[in-house]
Amino acid sequence: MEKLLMKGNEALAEAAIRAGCQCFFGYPITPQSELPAYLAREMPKRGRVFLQAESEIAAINMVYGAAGAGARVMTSSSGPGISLKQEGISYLCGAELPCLIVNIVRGGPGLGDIQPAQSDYFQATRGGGHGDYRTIVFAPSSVQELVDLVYDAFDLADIYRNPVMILGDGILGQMMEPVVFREKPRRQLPPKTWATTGKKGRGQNIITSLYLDPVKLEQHNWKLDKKYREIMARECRWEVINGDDAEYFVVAYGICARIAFSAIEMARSAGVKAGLIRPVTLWPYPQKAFDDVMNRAKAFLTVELSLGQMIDDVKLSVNGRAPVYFYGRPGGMVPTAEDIFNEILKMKGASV
Amino acid sequence: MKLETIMAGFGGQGIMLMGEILAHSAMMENKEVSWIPSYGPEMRGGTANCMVVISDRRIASPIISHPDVLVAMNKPSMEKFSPLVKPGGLIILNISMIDDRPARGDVDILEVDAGKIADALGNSKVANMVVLGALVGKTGIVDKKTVLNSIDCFLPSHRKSMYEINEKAFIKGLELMAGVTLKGVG
Amino acid sequence: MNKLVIDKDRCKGCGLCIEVCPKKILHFDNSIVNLLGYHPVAADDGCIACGFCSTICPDIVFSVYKDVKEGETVGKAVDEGQ
Amino acid sequence: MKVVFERPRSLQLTRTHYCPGCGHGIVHRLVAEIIDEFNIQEKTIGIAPVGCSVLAYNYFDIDMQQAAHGRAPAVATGIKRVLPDRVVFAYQGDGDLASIGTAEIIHAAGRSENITVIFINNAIYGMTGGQMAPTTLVGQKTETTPYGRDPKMAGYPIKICEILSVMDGPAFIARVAISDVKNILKAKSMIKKAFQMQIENRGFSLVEILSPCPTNWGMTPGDAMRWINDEMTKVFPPGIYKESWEVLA
Repeated sequence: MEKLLMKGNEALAEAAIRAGCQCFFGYPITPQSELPAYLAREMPKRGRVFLQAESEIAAINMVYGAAGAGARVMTSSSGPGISLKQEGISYLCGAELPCLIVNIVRGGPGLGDIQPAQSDYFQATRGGGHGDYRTIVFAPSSVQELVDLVYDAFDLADIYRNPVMILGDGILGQMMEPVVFREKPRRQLPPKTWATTGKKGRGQNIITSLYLDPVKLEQHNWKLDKKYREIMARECRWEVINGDDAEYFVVAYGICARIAFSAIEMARSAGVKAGLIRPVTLWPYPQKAFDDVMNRAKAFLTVELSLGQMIDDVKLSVNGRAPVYFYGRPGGMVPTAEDIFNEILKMKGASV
Repeated sequence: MKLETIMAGFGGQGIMLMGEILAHSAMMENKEVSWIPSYGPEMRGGTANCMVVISDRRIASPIISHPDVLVAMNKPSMEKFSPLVKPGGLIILNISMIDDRPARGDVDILEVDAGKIADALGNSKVANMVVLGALVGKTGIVDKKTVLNSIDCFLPSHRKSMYEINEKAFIKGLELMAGVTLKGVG
Repeated sequence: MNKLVIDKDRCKGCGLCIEVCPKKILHFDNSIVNLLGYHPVAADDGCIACGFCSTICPDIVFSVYKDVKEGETVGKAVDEGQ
Repeated sequence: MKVVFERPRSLQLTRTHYCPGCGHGIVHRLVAEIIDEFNIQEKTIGIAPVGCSVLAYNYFDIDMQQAAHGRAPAVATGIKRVLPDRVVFAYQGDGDLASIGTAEIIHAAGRSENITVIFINNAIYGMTGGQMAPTTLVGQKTETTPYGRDPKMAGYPIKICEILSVMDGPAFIARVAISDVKNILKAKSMIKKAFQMQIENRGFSLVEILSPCPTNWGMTPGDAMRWINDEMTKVFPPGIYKESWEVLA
């Protein structure tokens, strides 16, 4: 199979096309610009739709329209743009429409900077807009994983009729790594009998998130809740490194997990039994990864490019069974492997 | 085996391309590779750098704190990155643009008059290929043929006429390694 | 004879039809209260099937049928609309 | 017996929630009649806005999507781009289209998105209880302009047809009133032309409809109709503002 050297943003775009994405609607923002640029070149050539919208708000609502019409559709943006899209994401979740939303996170709050950050964890995993809703969130840490998850993201979106977000960062988007586009066997996906395509040969289809009767709205919310619980039971993904014997675990995702992996190697060389838990889905959060190692885990160190967002989920997962420490760098600053290694030593020192 | 390289210089010196060709060559020889650029406000006009990691194992961090090899194409790059090079590492200097030398006695320093060599070949822009040749010649990290193939891959179709001069520049760099004296502890 | 069918339970008593009826045959039937709580519109004889009432009615209260001979055009309002 | 009027097929039998004398019922009917006349019920997709007509999908018997406030033209764009052979129309009020959704309408028009927009201008926010709209007349009293709209404080009405008609994109821009039988029939012919434009692939079409809101204007339905003719049409003159029959490339 052909191996290509590609930037994360471009590899993601190519994967989306190969996964059958029919249309893209987006608005320019750094650092994800290569993604729409690639799609602008390639989509029309391959008979797909590319449209640069007038705003992130318009873009996500175009996604809503296209998803409601039954198309496989995506958008991409970065922190500030995702904030603007949150209203639309709430509507997509309320109306149960499938789509892929890519968030190549930058430093915040406000306009922040364009450096790699992970400070959108809350707005990705806690809904982010109004109402009780969740989006499935994938956090790849290599270009190959980015590509592989695009196929799954579209499929899970269709299976659960729910938006799926891929949460990346500037490094992942700009980084070049070898990538192979594996043709995966297509999953059996439910037919989109609910799509508004014109009512020929059937009754009227309506796409809406409005339930003025509180009894009906509650029923609708319970239905969504049941779906979210199914997703939590079935779709958690994670990777554990040195899970067999490690006592001190770093918990990190995305690019941070790569740096933490280097720190783990340093710790091992220094005789510390260190391991890594790398959540691949941030929602649903892989609590089982913690349960699996709890009998020998002495402490956990959460490492983030933010000031303590994922740590909430780590603490909920550990649930008081071991101490949880934190190390983070905000605003687009990236820690070195040495920084994390030092934190591992501190964790070991504090929890003997 | 793991080789971590930082390449740095002015925007326009072909720093990114040099890194991409190195990473691509290594990939073609079935090694694990990663390449990341510096980017952001300083992307145009200022210094540009990229980091290339080549390994026979899964690559952990693509971000390099202490490179095995530094390629410095101008003085600010040398000043910024030479203190970070691992003891026993290698610094390749484009002395056409650098009148100073790093204050390191614990690394190999390879001086390449890349700008001058490129000019002699007829295009100052291929200085990057001269340096790449020197790097490959010194480290042997990838095969010469693979690199020539990768150079061909990375030349855009409207620049294919440039292949020959890029090849020549790369070979010149390689040949420099025959009989060169390294300064430093080596 | 022309036929004017009134669906009394759709009427909200806005009275727009009463204002536009050229024959002034429409009025509220104050003797009944419909499903929506209004005195609905009612018609006397003499409808010319012009379609004015059904054109202005926001609630599709009326259905209008004209007794036509071969080749005769329908109501003025309907013709203008086409 | 010849049918002069019966309920159009593309409307449900359902009674609407609109107030007595509200213009929405008339416009729904006109749009449904046109869908029937073009025989496109099975290939038309409508977009309901936020506002009084949010439940329009319960009244039209066609596929519909409900859009976030102001975003109907973006939603319509998404649908039309993936289903270009369907007929797509957005139904929007003045708060939706001319206030929160100004960017979306202008850009849909600028792209000459091949959709039809039915724009209900009743110079007030109906659903939220009678606040000032972007189209409220100078001097008009509303819940949030209790002393009448004062341009010094609240600016001037926004004239959508005039704005859109200077752009290169749109194919058809017209303003009508539904203030009497004659005007309703004229409105129908304009809406029909707008749909025809779309069916013939000529690009963006919009019909602004001056429509009564007796409840929030504090008038009888009859007086509300007269107020459209006497006051609204002075500020918002009816007419065809742009008509271009060039086919989209």
